[in-house]
Amino acid sequence: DDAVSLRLNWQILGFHAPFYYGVKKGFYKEEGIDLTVNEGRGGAATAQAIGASSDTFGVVDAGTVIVSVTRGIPIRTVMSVMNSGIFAVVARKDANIVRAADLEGKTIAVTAGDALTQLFPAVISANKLDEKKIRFVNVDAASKVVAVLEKRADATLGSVDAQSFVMEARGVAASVLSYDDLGVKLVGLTVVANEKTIAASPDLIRRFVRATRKAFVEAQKDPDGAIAATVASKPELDGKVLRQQMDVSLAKLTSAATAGLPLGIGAASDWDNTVTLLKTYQSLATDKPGSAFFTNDFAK
Amino acid sequence: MAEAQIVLKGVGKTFVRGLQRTTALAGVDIEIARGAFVAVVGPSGCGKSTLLRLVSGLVMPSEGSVRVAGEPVVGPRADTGIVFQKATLVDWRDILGNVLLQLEMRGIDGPEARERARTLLTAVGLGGFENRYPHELSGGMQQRAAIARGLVHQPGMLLMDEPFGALDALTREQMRLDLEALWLRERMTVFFITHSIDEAVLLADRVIVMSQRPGTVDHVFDVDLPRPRGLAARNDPRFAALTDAITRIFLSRGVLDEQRLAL
Amino acid sequence: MAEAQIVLKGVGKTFVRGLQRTTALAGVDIEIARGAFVAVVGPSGCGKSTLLRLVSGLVMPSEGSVRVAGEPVVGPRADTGIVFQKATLVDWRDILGNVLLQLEMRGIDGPEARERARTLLTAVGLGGFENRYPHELSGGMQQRAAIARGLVHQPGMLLMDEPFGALDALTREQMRLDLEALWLRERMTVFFITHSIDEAVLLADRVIVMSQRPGTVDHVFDVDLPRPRGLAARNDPRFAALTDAITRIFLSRGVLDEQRLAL
Amino acid sequence: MFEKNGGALSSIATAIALLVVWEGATRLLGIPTYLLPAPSVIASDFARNWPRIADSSWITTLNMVAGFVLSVLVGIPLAMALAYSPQVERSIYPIVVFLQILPKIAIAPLFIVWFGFGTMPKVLLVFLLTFFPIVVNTVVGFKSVDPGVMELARSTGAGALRTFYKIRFPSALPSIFVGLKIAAALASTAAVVAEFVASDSGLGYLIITYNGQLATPMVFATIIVLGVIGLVFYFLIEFVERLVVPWHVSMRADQAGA
Amino acid sequence: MFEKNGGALSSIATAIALLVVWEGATRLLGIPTYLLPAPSVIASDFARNWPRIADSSWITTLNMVAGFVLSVLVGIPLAMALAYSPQVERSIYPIVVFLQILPKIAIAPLFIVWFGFGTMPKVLLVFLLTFFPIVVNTVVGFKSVDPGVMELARSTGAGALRTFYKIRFPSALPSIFVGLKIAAALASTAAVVAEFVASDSGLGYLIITYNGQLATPMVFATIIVLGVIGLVFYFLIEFVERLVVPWHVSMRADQAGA
Ligand SMILES: Nc1ncnc2c1ncn2[C@@H]1O[C@H](COP(=O)(O)OP(=O)(O)OP(=O)(O)O)[C@@H](O)[C@H]1O
Ligand SMILES: Nc1ncnc2c1ncn2[C@@H]1O[C@H](COP(=O)(O)OP(=O)(O)OP(=O)(O)O)[C@@H](O)[C@H]1O
Ligand SMILES: [Mg+2]
Ligand SMILES: [Mg+2]
Repeated sequence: DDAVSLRLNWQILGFHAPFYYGVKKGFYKEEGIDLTVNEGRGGAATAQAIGASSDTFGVVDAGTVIVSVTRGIPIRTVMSVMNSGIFAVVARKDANIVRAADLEGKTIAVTAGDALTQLFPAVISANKLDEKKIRFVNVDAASKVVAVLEKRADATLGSVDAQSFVMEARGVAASVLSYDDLGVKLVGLTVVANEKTIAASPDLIRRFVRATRKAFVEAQKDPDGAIAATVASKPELDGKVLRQQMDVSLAKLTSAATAGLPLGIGAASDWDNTVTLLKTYQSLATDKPGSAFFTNDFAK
Repeated sequence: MAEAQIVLKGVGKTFVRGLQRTTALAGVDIEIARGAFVAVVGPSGCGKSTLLRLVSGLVMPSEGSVRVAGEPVVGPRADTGIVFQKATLVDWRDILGNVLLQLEMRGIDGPEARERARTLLTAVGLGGFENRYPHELSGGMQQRAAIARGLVHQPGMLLMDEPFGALDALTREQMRLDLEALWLRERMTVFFITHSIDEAVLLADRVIVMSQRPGTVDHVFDVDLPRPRGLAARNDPRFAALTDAITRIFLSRGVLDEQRLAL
Repeated sequence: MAEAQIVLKGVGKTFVRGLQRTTALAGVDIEIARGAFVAVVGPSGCGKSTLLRLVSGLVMPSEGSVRVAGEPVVGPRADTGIVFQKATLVDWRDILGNVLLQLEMRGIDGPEARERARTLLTAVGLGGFENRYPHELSGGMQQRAAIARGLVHQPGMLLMDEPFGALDALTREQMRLDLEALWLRERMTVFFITHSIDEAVLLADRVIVMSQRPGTVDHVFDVDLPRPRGLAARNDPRFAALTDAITRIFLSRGVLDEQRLAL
Repeated sequence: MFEKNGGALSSIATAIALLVVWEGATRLLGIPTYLLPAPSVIASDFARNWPRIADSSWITTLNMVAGFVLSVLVGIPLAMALAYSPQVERSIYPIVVFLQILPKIAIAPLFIVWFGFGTMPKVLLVFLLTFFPIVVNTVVGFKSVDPGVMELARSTGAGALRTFYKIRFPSALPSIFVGLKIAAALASTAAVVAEFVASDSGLGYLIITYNGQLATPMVFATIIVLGVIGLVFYFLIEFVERLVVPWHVSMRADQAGA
Repeated sequence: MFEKNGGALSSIATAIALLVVWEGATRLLGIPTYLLPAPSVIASDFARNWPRIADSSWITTLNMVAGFVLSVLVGIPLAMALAYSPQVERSIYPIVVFLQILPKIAIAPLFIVWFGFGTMPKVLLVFLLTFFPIVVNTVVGFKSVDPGVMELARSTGAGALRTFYKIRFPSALPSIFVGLKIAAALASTAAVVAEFVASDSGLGYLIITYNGQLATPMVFATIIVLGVIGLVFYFLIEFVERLVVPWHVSMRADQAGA
C-alpha cells in the first residue's frame, strides 16, 4: 500500500469526520492507500507543509490556496470538496440579526487581520451597508465567543459550523448569517496536493479522491458511524457538537454552479469569483484565472 | 560599685552542624571595667574571635550570660567599633567609601565625616589611596583600611581582632603607639586580641591568657607599667618579667620539639 | 657556574587602571641559588607579594626579566608550592579536600596522596578537623590548612607569603622549627616573606630588606648562623646583631613618633 | 530555597486559602464558568477527564525534560566558550542574545515546515526557550570565580580542562543552578507552547482543544496539572541543588533575615 | 559582557558572515521563499513596508519597556521579602514559581476578558513573562552576601532598611543584573506574544497578519526588527550594568581566559 498522510486545516471539526470514517471503513485501504490523518494549525501552515512535501495531501480553504499559489507555494486543489463558503456572522439570538441591514448599529467582535475580517467589507458593499454604523472590537480568535457571551459584542465573525454550537452549549441561543447568504460567495475547504505529486503520481491522487468521495457519501448515510469513528481517535471530542458541525458543513458541499456534479468537482466561475474577492479586498496580486488554482482532472 | 562595662559569666559556645559539635569556649568568666584596655592572647583556634563575637553581640552564647554596660547583650551595639580578623572590605566601594560605610550605616554623613575618614586613612598610612578599590591594595594596606573603618565613628567600646597581624614591624610599632595615644585621650573600653605577647603587654592594663580549645581563661595578668608607655616600656624590667611569664605559660602547654620532621 | 634558581634582573611592575598608575616595584635585582632559603622583609605595601607573584609566574613584569631554573618565566611552574598571604581555601571542599585539591590539580590522586594530606594536616595541628569546611575554622586554622596545601605536593620551590602571620607565638615557633627541619631534609629553594625580623633571621640564609614603595632591594644580609638553628639560635650574639641591624634600617626610614595623636 | 520542615505545609496552607477565596468569589459574584470556573467545577470536570490528561501529561513531560536536557548540554559548554574566550564572546554572544530575543512562537510554524510535526520541533522549541538563562547565569558563574582561588588554580600549572572541572565548575555551580531553576520554570511553558504550534498530543494540544470548545474548566484543569508538573520539576532541580551545593552561603540557614 | 573596542565590529562581522551563508544557501539550494526567504528578498520587502513596521515597533517597544519596568518594580521588592523572611519564602515562593510555570499564553485570552483590550493586559503579560528571572537572581543575590560583610553590617547596629540599601543591595547588584538581562532578553518576545493575543497593533499583530497572508519575507523582516529592538534594549541594560557594577570580578578584563 502507499503510505499517505493527510494534514487537516485545523484540529478536528465535524467536516473532518468523513476522513476518519473512510479510514475506519477501509475505503482508502480498498484503493491501496494506507492513510494517516494529522491535525493542523491553520490553512496557511497546512499549505506550507504540503508545499514542503511534509504531507501528501492537505485540507486547505480555497482562499488560502489562492494566496499560497501566488506566493509561490507549489500546490493545487485536486478536490474542490466544499464549494460554498462557511464564513458567517454569528450573533446572539437576542441581538435580532436576521438580515444584512440588521448589522447596522451593532457591535461585532473580530480578529484583526484574518480572512474573515478582511473580506467583511465585501459583505458591506454587497448589501450597501453604512460601514460607519457598525462597530468593531478586536479580540483574539479564542475570545470571540466569550466577547459575545459577555455581551461585549452582539455578533462575531466565524464559520457556520463552529461558534454557534459553542454558544448554544453555554445556553445562549445563536443565529447564523453565512457570507453566502449575505451575497459573498467563496469556495470553501478543498483537498490540495503538491504539484510534484500531481505530475508524478496522478494515479495515487485519483485513488485518493475516489476513496474520499466514497467516504463523504457513506458518511452522509451513516452520520453516527462517522462521528463514532472520529471520536474513537480523539476521546476528548464532544460527539454531539461534532455531529452538529458535520451536518452544517456537509450541507455546504455544493454551490449553485456545482449542483448535481459529483463530489469534488469545482466550478471555474466559483473560483473566479473567489479570486476576484481576494483581489478586491485582500490586495491579492495575480492575473491568473480561478481555474489556475484547482483541477477537476482527478474528480471527474 | 557600678557593674563593669563587659561582664561574661560562665560563658560557653558550641557550634553545631548536623551531628558534629565544636565547643569553642567553656566556662569563661571575664569582667572588664569601663575604660579599661584588655588584651587577649591564646593559641590559634582557642576561641578568641568567638569571644569577641560574643561581646559584640554578633553571636549568642550557648551557655552563661554576656552583659555589656549593665544590659544583657541581645545584639550588636551601635557604640562599638570592631576590627575583624579579616579585613572584609566591600568590593563595590573604594577605600574611603569603605571607611565612610561605617558612618553611613549609622546615619552619619556630610563633609565632616568625610574629613574624619580622610584624616584617619592618612594616619594609617593610606593617604593617596582613598580612591583605590580593595583588590588594588596589599594585605597590610587592607588591614589598615579596616582599622580606620573600626575607629572612624569614635566608638565607646573598641573590639580588635589581631588588627596589626599583617603589618611590618615598623608600621606595627607606630600603630601601637598611635592606638595607645588614642586610648589615653578617649579612654574607651578596648578588647584587643593579639598573637604578640609583647604587644599585649605593651598596650594593655590587663592581659588575659586563654587555654587550648575549648577556650577558658587560663591566667590573667595585670600590667602596671606607667603610661604613656611609648617606646621606652620595652626596657622596663617589669615588661620583660611579664612577657616571660606569659611566654612560659605558652611553653608549658606544649613542649617545642626541635627534631620532629612533621612537615 | 650554573645560573641561580631564581634570577630577577631590573624587574619593575606597574599596575594600571585607567589613568591611575601604581608602581609597586622598580629595578629589582635578585639572585637566589638553588636550594637557598631566602627571606624578604619590608614595609607593608612595598611590593613583597607582587615580587612573589612575579617569581611564581602569576603576573608578568612590566620591565626587566624573571628567570627560574634557567628559563624565562612565562607562567606558573608545576613544581612550585605557594602559600598565599590570604588562605583562599575553596568553600565547596572541606579542609582535607582543599589540601587534596593541590594534588588533584596536578593529576595526583589515590590513597597515598590522601595519607600524605592527612599527615600534613595533623602536623599543622588540624588533626580531627579534616572534614570541616573553611568557614568553620578560625583564622589561624585556615592559614595552617593553606600551609599544608602549599607543601603537600613536595614542591622543589616554595614561595610563602607571611605564612605564620595569623598564628600565636607558640604555634608559630613550632611551625618555624618544622619548616627548618623540612628544608634541611628536602633542600628545596624557599622564598619566604615575613613581617617578623626575628623569623627572617632565624629561618633564612639570606634576608632581603626592601624599601618603601616603589619597592627595591634596599639591603641584603647573609645569615651565617649554624644549622639546625632550633631554639638556641636566639641566644647567639650574631642573631641579635643581625636583627638589630635590620631593625635599624626599618627605623631609619620613618622616625617613630610617640606623641602624635593621629588616630 | 525554603526550609525542609514546615515549608510544604506553609505553602499548602497558602494555596488552600487562595482556593477558598477563589471558590467564594466565583459563587458570590456569580462569575460565569466560561470566564473563571470555580475550583469545585474544575475539580469535578477534571475527575471526569483525568485519564486523558494523564496520557497527555506524560507526553508533555517527555518533551519538557528532553528540551531541558538539551539546553543543559548545549548551554553549559556554550557558556564555557563564552567565558573562556573574549573573541568567541565578542563574535558569538550578540548572536546568542539575538536568538534568545527572537520570538520563537512566531517562527515555530516554520519549524514545522522545516522539521515536520514530530518530536523534533517540540524539543527544539523547548531548548530555544530555556537555554538562555542557563547560558547567562553560567557565564557569570564562570567569570566570578574568586580571583584568589583563580591564582591558586593557575599556580598549580593545571591545564584549562582540569581548572575547569576542579575550580571553575564547582565555583560556578550556585550560579549555574540559578540558571537551571529559571530554565526549569520556563520548560513547562515552553513545552506547552511548542505543542500549541506543532502537535496533536500533549497538554498544549489539550488546552487548544478545550479552548476551542470553550470548556474553560478543563482548560484550567489542564493548566493546573501543567503547573504541578512544572513545580515538581522545579523543586526537583532545587533538591539536586541542595545536594550538590550545600556549602554555598545562600544555603546556610543563618543567612536569611537581616 | 564583552570588550568595548572591537566588540561591535567582531559581532557585525559574524552577522555579515551568517547573512552571506544564508543568502548563498537559499540561492544555491533553491530554497523557496515561503520556506526560508533569502536576506535580499527580506530586505527588499522590508524597504517597501518599513513605515508600517516603524509605527508598530514604537507600540511594541512601549509595551515591552512598560512591562519590564513593572517587573523590576515588583520583582525586586518581592525578592527582598523572599530573601528576608523565611516565613514569606515558605508560603509565597512556591506560588511565585507556580505563577511562573503557568503558560501565560494559555491564560492570555482570559486577561483580555478580565482587563479589556487596552495596554493593560499587554503590559501585564510582559510583566508575568519577565519577572521571574529577576526574582530568582535577586533572591540569590540578597542571600549570597559575604558572611564577613554581613557581620560588619550587623555590628553597626543599622536597621534592616539601611542594611538593605547600603549592603545587601549593592552586594546583590551583579546578580540582579543577570536577572535583568535575562528579563530584558525575554521582554521583546513577551511583548510580541501579548500582541499575538491581545492587540490590533504592534509587531506581534503584524507578524500574525503577514503569517496569515503567507508573506514569509515580511514575517522575517518583522521578526528581525523585533530582534534588533530587543538587542538594543538588552545591551542598554548591559551598558547600565557596566556603569553600576564596574567593580565586580566578572567585569575585570583579566578574569577571562583560563
Ligand atoms: N561557624 C563555626 N562553625 C563551627 N565551628 C566554628 C565556627 N566558628 C568557629 N568555630 C570553631 O571554634 C573554635 C574557635 O574559633 P575562633 O575563631 O574563635 O578561634 P581563635 O581563637 O580566634 O583562633 P585564631 O587565633 O586562629 O584566629 C575553632 O575550633 C573553630 O573551628
Ligand atoms: N591588582 C593591583 N592593582 C593595583 N595596585 C596593586 C595591585 N596589587 C598590588 N597593588 C599595589 O602594589 C603595591 C604593592 O602591593 P603588594 O601586595 O605587593 O605589597 P606587600 O609588600 O605584599 O604588602 P603587605 O605587606 O601589606 O602585604 C601596593 O601599593 C598596592 O596598592
Ligand atoms: Mg581568630
Ligand atoms: Mg603582601
